[in-house]
Amino acid sequence: MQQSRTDILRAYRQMRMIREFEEKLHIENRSGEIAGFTHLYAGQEAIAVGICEHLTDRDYISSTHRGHGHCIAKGCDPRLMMHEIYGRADGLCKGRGGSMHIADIDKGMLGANGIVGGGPPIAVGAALTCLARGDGSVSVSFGGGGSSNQGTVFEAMNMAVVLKLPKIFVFELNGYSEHTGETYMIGSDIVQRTEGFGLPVFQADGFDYFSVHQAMADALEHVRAGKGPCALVAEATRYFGHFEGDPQNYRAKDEVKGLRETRDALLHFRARVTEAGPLDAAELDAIDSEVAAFIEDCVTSAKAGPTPGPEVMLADVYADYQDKP
Amino acid sequence: MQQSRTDILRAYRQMRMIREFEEKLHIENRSGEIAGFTHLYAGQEAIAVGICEHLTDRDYISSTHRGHGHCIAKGCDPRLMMHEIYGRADGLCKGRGGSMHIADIDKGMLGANGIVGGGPPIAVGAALTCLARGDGSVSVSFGGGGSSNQGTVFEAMNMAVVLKLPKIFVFELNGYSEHTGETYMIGSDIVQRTEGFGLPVFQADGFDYFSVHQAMADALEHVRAGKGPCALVAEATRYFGHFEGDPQNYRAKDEVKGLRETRDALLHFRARVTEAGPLDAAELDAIDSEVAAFIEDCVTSAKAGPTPGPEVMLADVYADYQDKP
Amino acid sequence: MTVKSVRDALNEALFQEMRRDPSVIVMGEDVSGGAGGSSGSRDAAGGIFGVTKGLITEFGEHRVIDTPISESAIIGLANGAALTGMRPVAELMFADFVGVAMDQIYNQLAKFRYMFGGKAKAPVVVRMSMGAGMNAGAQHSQTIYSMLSAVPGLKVVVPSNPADAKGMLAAAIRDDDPVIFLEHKALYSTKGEVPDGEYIAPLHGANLVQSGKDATVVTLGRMVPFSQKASAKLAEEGITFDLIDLRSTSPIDEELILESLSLTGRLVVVDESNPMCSIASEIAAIAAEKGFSSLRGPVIRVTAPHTPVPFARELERMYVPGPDRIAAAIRKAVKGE
Amino acid sequence: MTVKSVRDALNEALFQEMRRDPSVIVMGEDVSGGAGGSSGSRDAAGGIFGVTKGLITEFGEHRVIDTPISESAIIGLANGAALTGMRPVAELMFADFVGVAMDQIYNQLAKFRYMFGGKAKAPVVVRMSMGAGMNAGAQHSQTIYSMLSAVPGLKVVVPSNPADAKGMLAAAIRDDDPVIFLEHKALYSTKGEVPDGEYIAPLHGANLVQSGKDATVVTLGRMVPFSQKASAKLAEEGITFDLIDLRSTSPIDEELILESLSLTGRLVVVDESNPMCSIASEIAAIAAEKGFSSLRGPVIRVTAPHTPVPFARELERMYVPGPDRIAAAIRKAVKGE
Ligand SMILES: Cc1ncc(C[n+]2csc(CCOP(=O)(O)OP(=O)(O)O)c2C)c(N)n1
Ligand SMILES: Cc1ncc(C[n+]2csc(CCOP(=O)(O)OP(=O)(O)O)c2C)c(N)n1
Ligand SMILES: [Mg+2]
Ligand SMILES: [Mg+2]
Repeated sequence: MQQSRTDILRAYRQMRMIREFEEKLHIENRSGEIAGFTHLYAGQEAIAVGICEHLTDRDYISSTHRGHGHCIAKGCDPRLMMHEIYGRADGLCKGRGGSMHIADIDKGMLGANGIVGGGPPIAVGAALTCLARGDGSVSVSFGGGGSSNQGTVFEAMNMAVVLKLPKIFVFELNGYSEHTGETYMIGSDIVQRTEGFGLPVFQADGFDYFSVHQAMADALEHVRAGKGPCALVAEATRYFGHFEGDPQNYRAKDEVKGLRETRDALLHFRARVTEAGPLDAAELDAIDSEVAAFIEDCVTSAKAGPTPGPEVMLADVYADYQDKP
Repeated sequence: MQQSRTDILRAYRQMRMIREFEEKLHIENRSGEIAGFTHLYAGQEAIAVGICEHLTDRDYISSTHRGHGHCIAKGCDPRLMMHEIYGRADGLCKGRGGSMHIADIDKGMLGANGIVGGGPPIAVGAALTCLARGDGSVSVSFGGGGSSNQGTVFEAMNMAVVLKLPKIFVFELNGYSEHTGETYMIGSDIVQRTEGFGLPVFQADGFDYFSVHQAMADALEHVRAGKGPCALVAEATRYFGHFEGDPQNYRAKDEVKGLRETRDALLHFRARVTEAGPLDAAELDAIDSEVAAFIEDCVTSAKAGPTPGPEVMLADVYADYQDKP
Repeated sequence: MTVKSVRDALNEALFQEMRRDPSVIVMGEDVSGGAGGSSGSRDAAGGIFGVTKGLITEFGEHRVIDTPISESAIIGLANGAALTGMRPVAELMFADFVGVAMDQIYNQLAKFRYMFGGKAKAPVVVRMSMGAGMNAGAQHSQTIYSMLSAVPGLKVVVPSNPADAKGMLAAAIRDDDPVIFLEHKALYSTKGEVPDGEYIAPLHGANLVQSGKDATVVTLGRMVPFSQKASAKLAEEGITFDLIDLRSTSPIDEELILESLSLTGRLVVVDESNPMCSIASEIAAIAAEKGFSSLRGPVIRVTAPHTPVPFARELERMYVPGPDRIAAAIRKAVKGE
Repeated sequence: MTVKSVRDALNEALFQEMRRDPSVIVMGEDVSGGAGGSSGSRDAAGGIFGVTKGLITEFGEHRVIDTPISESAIIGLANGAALTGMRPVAELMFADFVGVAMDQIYNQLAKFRYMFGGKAKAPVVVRMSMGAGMNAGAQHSQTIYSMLSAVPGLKVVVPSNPADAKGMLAAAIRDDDPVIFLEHKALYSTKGEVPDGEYIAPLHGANLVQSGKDATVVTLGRMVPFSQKASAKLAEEGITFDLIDLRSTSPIDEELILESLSLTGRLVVVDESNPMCSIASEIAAIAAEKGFSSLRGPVIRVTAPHTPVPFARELERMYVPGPDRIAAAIRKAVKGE
């Protein structure tokens, strides 16, 4: 698929935004100021961005516990996300959600999810809305390799096939499910298993934005032709632990180091678009520094953000009434 | 697989027992004396018997809402079952279970189940015990085509593969899931979908005892060779409605009539063992009348059985204490 | 007003709301039925209890969606559709089946709005049949409302008569919050006057079914007619009571209960559920906490025992609180031991 | 006696029981960890909270079973193994995850013995971490015990200290009934004296932690240390109370509660759960029903609000009943408004 200069710059910027967001969180996390569980997406940027670059606010995605990348790629405001992760009253979810529950319905982002397998059934429901509208919009669920074994995910796949919904199931294989290898817990080949459900599977190299972007284009063509749902499977790695603080005893010491050198989605992108492509390194460097400054500023403003009070705790349980304090 | 005269006679007797049990229940049901939901198995006898003839009390099965056939085939006492269905204090479950919850742990029968998809995860657990014992015993779950779409069943299949358990998943395709065709709700081919999980699938003609018996022999060989779990898929039909009282609006008027004439597992068996085989019709006739008399007697004694009192209601919630009345 | 069964009243509400608002859709197992069957009829079931009968004929299979046996995906379907603008009415057939869909109900549906900062709304109605009375055994006879009323973010309603069945289902569909709509299976054929034409009954607020002087009896669902029977017996003995039909178990109409209690001084709660952490417990607790100064004697809870629902006719009859047990409890509350 | 953390006490109980009885097996996600990893270590996790650490090394992968993310199948695995002679200890990691395994817990495990005529036994222990305190948000911080205590057939226990953690886990494993074993995630590092060697603590029966004259305070889990803190404050004001650690929420030790109430006349229940249909409600109801004549004032429930568990530090701190709120409630109970 041909992409314009603007497209390419935007994609790079999005990937850099995610990387910077996560690297910064990793550092900030040590200060102890960030509460709760934080699962970082760094290393998998090409997948979220390669997919979401095809989508508009009319399309929907559901995400996972490792959701920052999907949120940013789908258009959530990184500043409001940062405020949310810092638990601020002006965060994207008023500080009630936190890292694992970031959502922005207006952007078609139906939520990160603390429950593995929670998202796909919801995204199938959103696909029903897309079908009813008939405007070519689609619904995409993101999930890891571990999540592919959850009963809710299997049900969602079959349901989407039966109802011929415009739904794309994305599986990001980053090698691990918490402390256990994904290959241990997927009893068969995930591609064949998914195909067995009647879902054509488009495969991509999860380190390569262009590969993912192309696979998503193919997936969209399939879905928009009214042929029903399909899946997209991409391998990748996560640069950090399962959660911030994970000692990663299951991982060989230099596993990530090697991958950072040889399989970095940003380096790969950069090489590709500068060597053969239309951009020069300076343009990308400019994006890098702009994004770095922006994220720095997000963290600064998040740290200074207002803390939520009891009125935030009690609001929005219901649309029409509120619990008594 | 070669079967002795005794084997064949016993298999026929078991099939006849199920058929007679169900036909009788169907008639008795009209009297209004039988409480609750009753789902009849008539038409599918060859499957339960073809499979369970291979099993002993050390092997386990889990069953479904349509469980009478599996129970009888696995060795539950039909008289105690009848008493249970009539809600008697001396029924197999003291009248607390009813048709949908018949179980007999001593016979390796881990329960009919009111929850579609409830049985397979349990049977996977029993397979863990079989593996630990290392005595070649196996665990079998029965389920309908409709049940194959339940998340718990998918999870159970993957779990059995991951843990390489001696577990056989049986799917009986009787065409319907309540009032809806099974083909409507299985989005793809059930055999391919099951194979996608890494389960070899043995197929059988569910109207033909010998076909099922052979497929189960193959399945057992696979499992006992330590190759992990597998599945057995058999097509059949149910002669009656989904439950007793079902008007069957989804079914063409003469659908069953035709099948009763051309695809009756008992007629087929009879023809095969008398025409080419070692038995003569009189022997089978004798079994038929003996079984008919026995079932008649079961109904008579069930009708006269003791009704359960409050002590039955309050017992056995816990092993070591009892609720206050 | 026309005399109708609960079943027909519910069906009428669905027709009413689906005609009015194209975003209302229905989904579940056999909500139409017949797909892939040999008779060719697509209205072969209309729901296992007939509540969705006829909908497919008028609204078609894009709005009346038959599903596989995949309850998590059924609720997921409703959840995702609701977040994106539809008003889905999902059917779970038997309330007992919440176990295979619980996460989508209690961790997803109930929490979207709160977790997502108040931006999202999820106007899902989850319809389920519940309760004992058909000898359907331990896995098809539970009440479930206590379990779900405990969950912040869900509204839970339990209509006890045809008028409420119609009016509350319509209100539930129009409500912007998730509503668990529980239909007592032993009441589907109960008849009563139902307002004709468009009719909405408020979701919140209990109903004072009858007034009396000696006690406050709080109850719901099938226990309402049973308590009315008890009332007939007790009237002969000169005992009368306020009979409150809760209608909604979340939120609970505390005001009405406490007001009545302040007049009668005696409280009996009648609940078909198992006793522990039940709605009966909750109401007794409300009385002990906020109505203590009104209480002139111990609160009495009339509930099922702490056992699964047994199958046999005699056992189920003992299990379910009946008019006699209810009358005895009220008598005891009023007259002491 | 040795001073140990709850985490280590639990770990010790598992070693103790697995050594003693070869039918005890452990299963769950990452109970060992490391399978398919690049480090080659099979004891890479030992449970997300470290409770099953080291088990794989001694007992091997046939008794310490790492599973896929398939909670229904995990509980099914335990259920089927238990029915056929094993004593499985299944781990659900976070109690909030019951939603994806609920049917196997409440319709299967809880009901086997009853439905199957009393022949079956299902000695499954389901271990789960629960509660707020780590800012883990709405789907990783719930308490769950009320929901499960409502289910006949389950025993539900909530140890509050290292000695009970060890003794009750061992007792739960030896018990022939299903036991839901809830570990408060904010207590894992709490230390206390733990008996050395084989140690069993009864599953049933509450514990009178301290005696006083002015009120009965019934509580459990993390609320026990919080109530102790409240006690220190109140002692300065001359207020003392009986502090009862429930230990088990099913069954509930009614006797101890009622006996204490008969002496103090005032009841405060402190429960980290949401208020509706909670253990707090249940105990208030028991008091209103069976302890009414002892009650000299309104029962007070101290609970979380009717909201999901919020994420932010400040919000979670407001959400969880803390020593100050507990002290205020006791003061109010004792001194009136
Ligand atoms: C229902 C449920 N089970 C278990 C967990 C705990 N958990 C959180 S993330 C995770 C691993 C997910 O692995 P994968 O799907 O591969 O995603 P990744 O973390 O690799 O992005 C697990 C087991 C959970 N949150 N929800
Ligand atoms: C979890 C759950 N969902 C739905 C039902 C209602 N139900 C009972 S049997 C059945 C159809 C099962 O179809 P199939 O698996 O093909 O078995 P068959 O009835 O044909 O033997 C349904 C939907 C149930 N009992 N449990
Ligand atoms: Mg992964
Ligand atoms: Mg079928």
